[in-house]
Amino acid sequence: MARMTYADAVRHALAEEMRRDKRVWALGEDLSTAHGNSSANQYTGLIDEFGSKRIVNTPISESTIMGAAVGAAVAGTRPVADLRMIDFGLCAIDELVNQAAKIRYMFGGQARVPLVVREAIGLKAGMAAQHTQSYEAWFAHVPGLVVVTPATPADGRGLLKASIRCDDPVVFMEHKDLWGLEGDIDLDDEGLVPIGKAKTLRAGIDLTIVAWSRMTHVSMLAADELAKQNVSTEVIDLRTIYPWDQQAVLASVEKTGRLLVVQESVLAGGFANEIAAEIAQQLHWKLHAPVARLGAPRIPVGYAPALEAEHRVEAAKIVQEGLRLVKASKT
Amino acid sequence: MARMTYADAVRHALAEEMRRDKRVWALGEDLSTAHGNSSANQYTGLIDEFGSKRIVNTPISESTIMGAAVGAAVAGTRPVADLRMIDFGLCAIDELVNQAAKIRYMFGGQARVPLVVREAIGLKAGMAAQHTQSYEAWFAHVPGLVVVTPATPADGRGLLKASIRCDDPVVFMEHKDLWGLEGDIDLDDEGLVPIGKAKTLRAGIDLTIVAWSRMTHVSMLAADELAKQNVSTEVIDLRTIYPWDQQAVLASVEKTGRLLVVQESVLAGGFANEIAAEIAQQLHWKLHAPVARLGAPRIPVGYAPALEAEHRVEAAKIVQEGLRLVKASKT
Amino acid sequence: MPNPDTERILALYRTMHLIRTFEERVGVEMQKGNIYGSAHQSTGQEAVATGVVSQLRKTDYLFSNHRGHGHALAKGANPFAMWKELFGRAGGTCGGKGGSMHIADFSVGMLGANGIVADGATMAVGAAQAIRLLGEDRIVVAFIGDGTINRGPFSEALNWAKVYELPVLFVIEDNVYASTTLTKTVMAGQGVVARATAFGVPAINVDGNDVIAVSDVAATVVADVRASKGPRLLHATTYRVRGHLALDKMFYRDKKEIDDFMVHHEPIGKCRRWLTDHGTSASACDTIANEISATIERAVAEALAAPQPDARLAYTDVQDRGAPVWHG
Amino acid sequence: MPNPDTERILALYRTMHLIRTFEERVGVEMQKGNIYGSAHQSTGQEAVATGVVSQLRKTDYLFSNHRGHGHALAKGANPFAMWKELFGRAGGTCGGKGGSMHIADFSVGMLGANGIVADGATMAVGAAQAIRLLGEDRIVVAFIGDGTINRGPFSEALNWAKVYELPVLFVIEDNVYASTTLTKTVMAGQGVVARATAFGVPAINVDGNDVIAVSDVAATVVADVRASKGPRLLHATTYRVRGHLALDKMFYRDKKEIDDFMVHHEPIGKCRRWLTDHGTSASACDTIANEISATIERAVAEALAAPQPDARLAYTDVQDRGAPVWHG
Ligand SMILES: Cc1ncc(C[n+]2csc(CCOP(=O)(O)OP(=O)(O)O)c2C)c(N)n1
Ligand SMILES: Cc1ncc(C[n+]2csc(CCOP(=O)(O)OP(=O)(O)O)c2C)c(N)n1
Ligand SMILES: [Mg+2]
Ligand SMILES: [Mg+2]
Repeated sequence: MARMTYADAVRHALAEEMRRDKRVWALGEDLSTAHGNSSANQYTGLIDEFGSKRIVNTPISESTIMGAAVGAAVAGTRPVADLRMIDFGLCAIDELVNQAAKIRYMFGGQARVPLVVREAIGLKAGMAAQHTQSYEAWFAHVPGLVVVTPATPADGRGLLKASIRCDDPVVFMEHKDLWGLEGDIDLDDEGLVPIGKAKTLRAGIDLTIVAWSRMTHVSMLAADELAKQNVSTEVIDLRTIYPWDQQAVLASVEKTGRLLVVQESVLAGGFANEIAAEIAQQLHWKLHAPVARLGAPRIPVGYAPALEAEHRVEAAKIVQEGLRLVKASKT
Repeated sequence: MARMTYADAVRHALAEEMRRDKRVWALGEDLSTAHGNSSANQYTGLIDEFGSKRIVNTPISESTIMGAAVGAAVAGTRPVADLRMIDFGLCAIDELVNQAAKIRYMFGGQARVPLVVREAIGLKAGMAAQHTQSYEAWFAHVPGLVVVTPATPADGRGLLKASIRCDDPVVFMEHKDLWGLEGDIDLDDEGLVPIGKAKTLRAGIDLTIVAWSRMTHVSMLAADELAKQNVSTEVIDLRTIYPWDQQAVLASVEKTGRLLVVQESVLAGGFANEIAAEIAQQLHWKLHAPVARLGAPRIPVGYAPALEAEHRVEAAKIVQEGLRLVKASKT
Repeated sequence: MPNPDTERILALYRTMHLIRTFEERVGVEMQKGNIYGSAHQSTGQEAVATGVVSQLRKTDYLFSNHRGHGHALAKGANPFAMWKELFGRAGGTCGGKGGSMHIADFSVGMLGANGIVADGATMAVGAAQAIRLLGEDRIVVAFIGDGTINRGPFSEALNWAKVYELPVLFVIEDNVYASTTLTKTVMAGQGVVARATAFGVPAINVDGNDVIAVSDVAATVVADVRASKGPRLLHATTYRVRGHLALDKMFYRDKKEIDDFMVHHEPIGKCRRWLTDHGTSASACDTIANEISATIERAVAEALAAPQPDARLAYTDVQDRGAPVWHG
Repeated sequence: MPNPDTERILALYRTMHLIRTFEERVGVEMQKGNIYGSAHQSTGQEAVATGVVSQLRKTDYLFSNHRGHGHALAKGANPFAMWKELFGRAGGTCGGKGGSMHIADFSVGMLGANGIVADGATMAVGAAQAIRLLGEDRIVVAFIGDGTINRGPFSEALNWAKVYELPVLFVIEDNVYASTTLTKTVMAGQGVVARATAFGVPAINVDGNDVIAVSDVAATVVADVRASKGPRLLHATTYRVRGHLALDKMFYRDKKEIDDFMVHHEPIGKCRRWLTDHGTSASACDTIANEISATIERAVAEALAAPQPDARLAYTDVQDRGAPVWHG
């Protein structure tokens, strides 16, 4: 067992896969100069082991980072394209959605696109409107894309490895504010985490909370508080946004009869709606309370702490909503 | 009353607004050469009246079409940027989402962005995977954007005029397969259609269908058929995706107790989920049946008719789902 | 005495004929309503695809654009399968999933027509990087339209290709128009050769209506690219005879322009004159034309008789993890 | 006898000092944890913003990038409001909504720092189109980093500016690095002047560490742009003394590089030498520096004492149609 940060764990995973498979390589801005406190910490030192042909420092050319990665995937390699944040990734949506996601299908299966696209999501203090966005919901809406949002160092490692081994394009969404999070990693174990499988972080009987990425940690805090108030909460980390683990959520809500979906991004148009709609439809007659969702208001992220705070879904709000659900129940 | 096609109606609306306000102008590829059967039919002849300074034919430069339109809006004009299809609009997501949607907010209200972005959506026979997408759900998820999806010539005209007069950016999503649709237009009337207001196309007491864009027409066909099978269906054309008219939908479902949301795009991650989740949450105890959604499967659009058909939500499927809802009810 | 080049030129002539016959038939089948979607013809531009691809190997990669039939045929794609694809039938190059705009034949290195202009350029540089990484002996060619060079990703790709000294050849197929717009009205500066040069990519102009010239110039630049001398760009000037789409009424240009091209510049006639001037008989040329007509005739008939793909195939060739589900 | 230019150069000197003092204080306040988010300093680059903006009018538009403090100060933004913005306080230039990366003061034509590189270029050409359409007498200037010129939208904007002959000046502020990457390692060709020229935009190099040179060259190109002669590009070479972000440890470069710059090229010392060589006393120069220090001192103190914006303001300045709703 090793103790390491999320950034270290995903760096470790990339190195493991690059050693295992010579066709794996990475490209993005500032990857080869990553050191210590640089913004590309997840790559620190990889240039030394793998050289500039496999850790490719690119021009500031998002369209081509993505487009080249797609072309390279079609041509038999397994690129990991790092767009650094989904905010910059918005400059390369066409190449991801019109090409990566469609090539296998529109060419009738003549080609595969084994591509990992890293586009970090999430709020980080003081980053304001253009560096804090989360668009995992968008990619759930795009046929052909797999979308993962690991919340812990071990899942970061295990899902990055699984993503690199996936023969279809995976949008791998780290959370900017989790890179510093520490966790235990069993380096003797391959540690693969299957795509599409949720993880129950805590068992409970009164209420199910479904969350992903940073919100799983906030939800766990909320569950602790709810326990003190006699609400037994099951917390599910979805881990993969698409294909999402309906079975796991259904099984839990069948048991608890109450579901709260918690997401960090703007609730309007968010993925919480899909989970809520699906479960409400399938389990309508078994619910003790209407399915509820929490997410950010439909406003950009402000810079000042007082403004930014309005965008955050804090544990207190989850607790309040959880209590409301339990009280609102007809039994 | 004049009889005109959707394409004619929106062209008429643009001309009306350009006459009314000298700050209104349009830019996009092939706008000035639009004639008869060209792909930019909604602009035919406007170059003759307004000249090349206000009907601006652009290079194939999607990022700059959008970016320039944002800059021009900030600088006091009211541009209508035509990206032709959302499929090409994917090449200009950054400028729309990171700039147009955020400028007013991130600069603390110092600027407004009165911009209309035309990005047609929808299936059209034989257009295959890269020319048939619908992403209205994406823009619902972006604070700062208004999203409209007019389904008829009159709404096309009235909502385009309202969009041009809106001081915030509006994504105006025509449907490629509706441009040829004919309808009545009262040219003596200003014909403005308010943003954010749904329209009840048909009253009913057993079932509410909410749809938008081309799906409203398909839903009306289904409602006819359902009537024959003794199901009285209320059909609501949402018209504006964001802000969507919750009041109208709530009022209808309070009455009918059953809701079916019908969208053309891929159901996963689609906007139908938001409507379903919200109504299921608010009216849970009043529903006679679980809220249901229909949309396309999560596959790209295939070219051959037999494949493309799998992507289409046809009236028969709506009828079948409507009947299922009525039968599934506990009463 | 027979010119030693005759065999080679005859082969070029044959390929151009194949493309022309295919493309003109596309217009006919479109009018008849047999082509389900839209299609872009390359009539008049045959010398560019033919001349460039004559210098490629089957293992080389080709990224095409929306006007891709000629590129595919030149690269060796099977016209029988192509017709099935255009008609949306089982047995099409993409199993009926792509149609004209996504015609592709990976078995001959034709990595796809594409509906989004300029994306072929960015994918091409990445494919070239893959070739390097895998240590393969191939090069990449991307065909790009004149209107497309104003898209930012194309400029990015030029810079990228030179930064990494990649084995890629950009071919600008300049047919004067971009949809209904005269490209020169929306393009500043001294042209694409000047732009490429500024990005450090050696570039050269060629008469794209002269298949021998294209083939000869391509021989040089392809050799350079193959010899790892870095990327190259070839700017071939030609003309789009048909509409942007097969059903375009072309109100935006004078028919005289087309007539002038057909009389003075059209590449097949020019090539035929070379052949007959150099000892090939007119009847030998006609034989080629007739053979090709017969082939296309058969291909069309066979394709029209082919069944639609099974509807269940709509759910294949998409994301492994998690089966797609039809809701409701 | 006093040089007739002395007044002008003194004003440039003062502006450079204002920027330097502001930026160096940013480093201090960042270390102290008073700046909530991140901030990019322009220490060492003062001559570019100062020289270019010295030729602009208040009514001219300026589009900045992520490294925007200097551009804002040169354009006349209020440093008191800027500090409040950096600290996220009420009364900030953007009411605390933007922070360093979105600093803006529309009242002086400073249309915003921006967190997405190159977007300023595309917005600038659009603003220039608006000026034309409205018949206004203004020009537009966009400040763009050396690393940013490899983004496609920048190339698109060059073409666009020339196609419509727009009144826009692109200023490339070349500080050698793009984040942690040496720009020349990812940039092909002969540089941005060659690129702009290929796109038909007349372009010129200038020593960006010499404020007098920048101001003089800017006078010419701004005059051309104002006289409707079309777009221009100015490439100013300078150096980034501080890290990419204020807390960057800069492992990727040798400290000697910085020392060398500070001794031989740093713009404020150079300007001061000109002034003292031309009759201005050292104490007159010091007085300016002292005045500015005092101003910044007061601005910082005042800003630190200011309250946070009211949380309810988070819901203002966003989309009229439909109030934003907090769900749950
Ligand atoms: C990114 C993008 N923008 C717009 C279009 C629509 N479109 C299809 S072809 C075309 C014109 C292309 O002109 P050119 O590059 O000269 O190629 P040609 O059609 O002449 O072969 C346009 C604008 C598109 N397919 N992709
Ligand atoms: C589209 C986009 N890609 C990446 C980034 C991240 N980023 C911020 S600044 C920067 C480097 C910019 O370098 P340069 O243009 O030279 O400006 P400088 O920082 O040197 O002033 C990068 C890559 C961004 N902000 N926007
Ligand atoms: Mg063309
Ligand atoms: Mg720089």
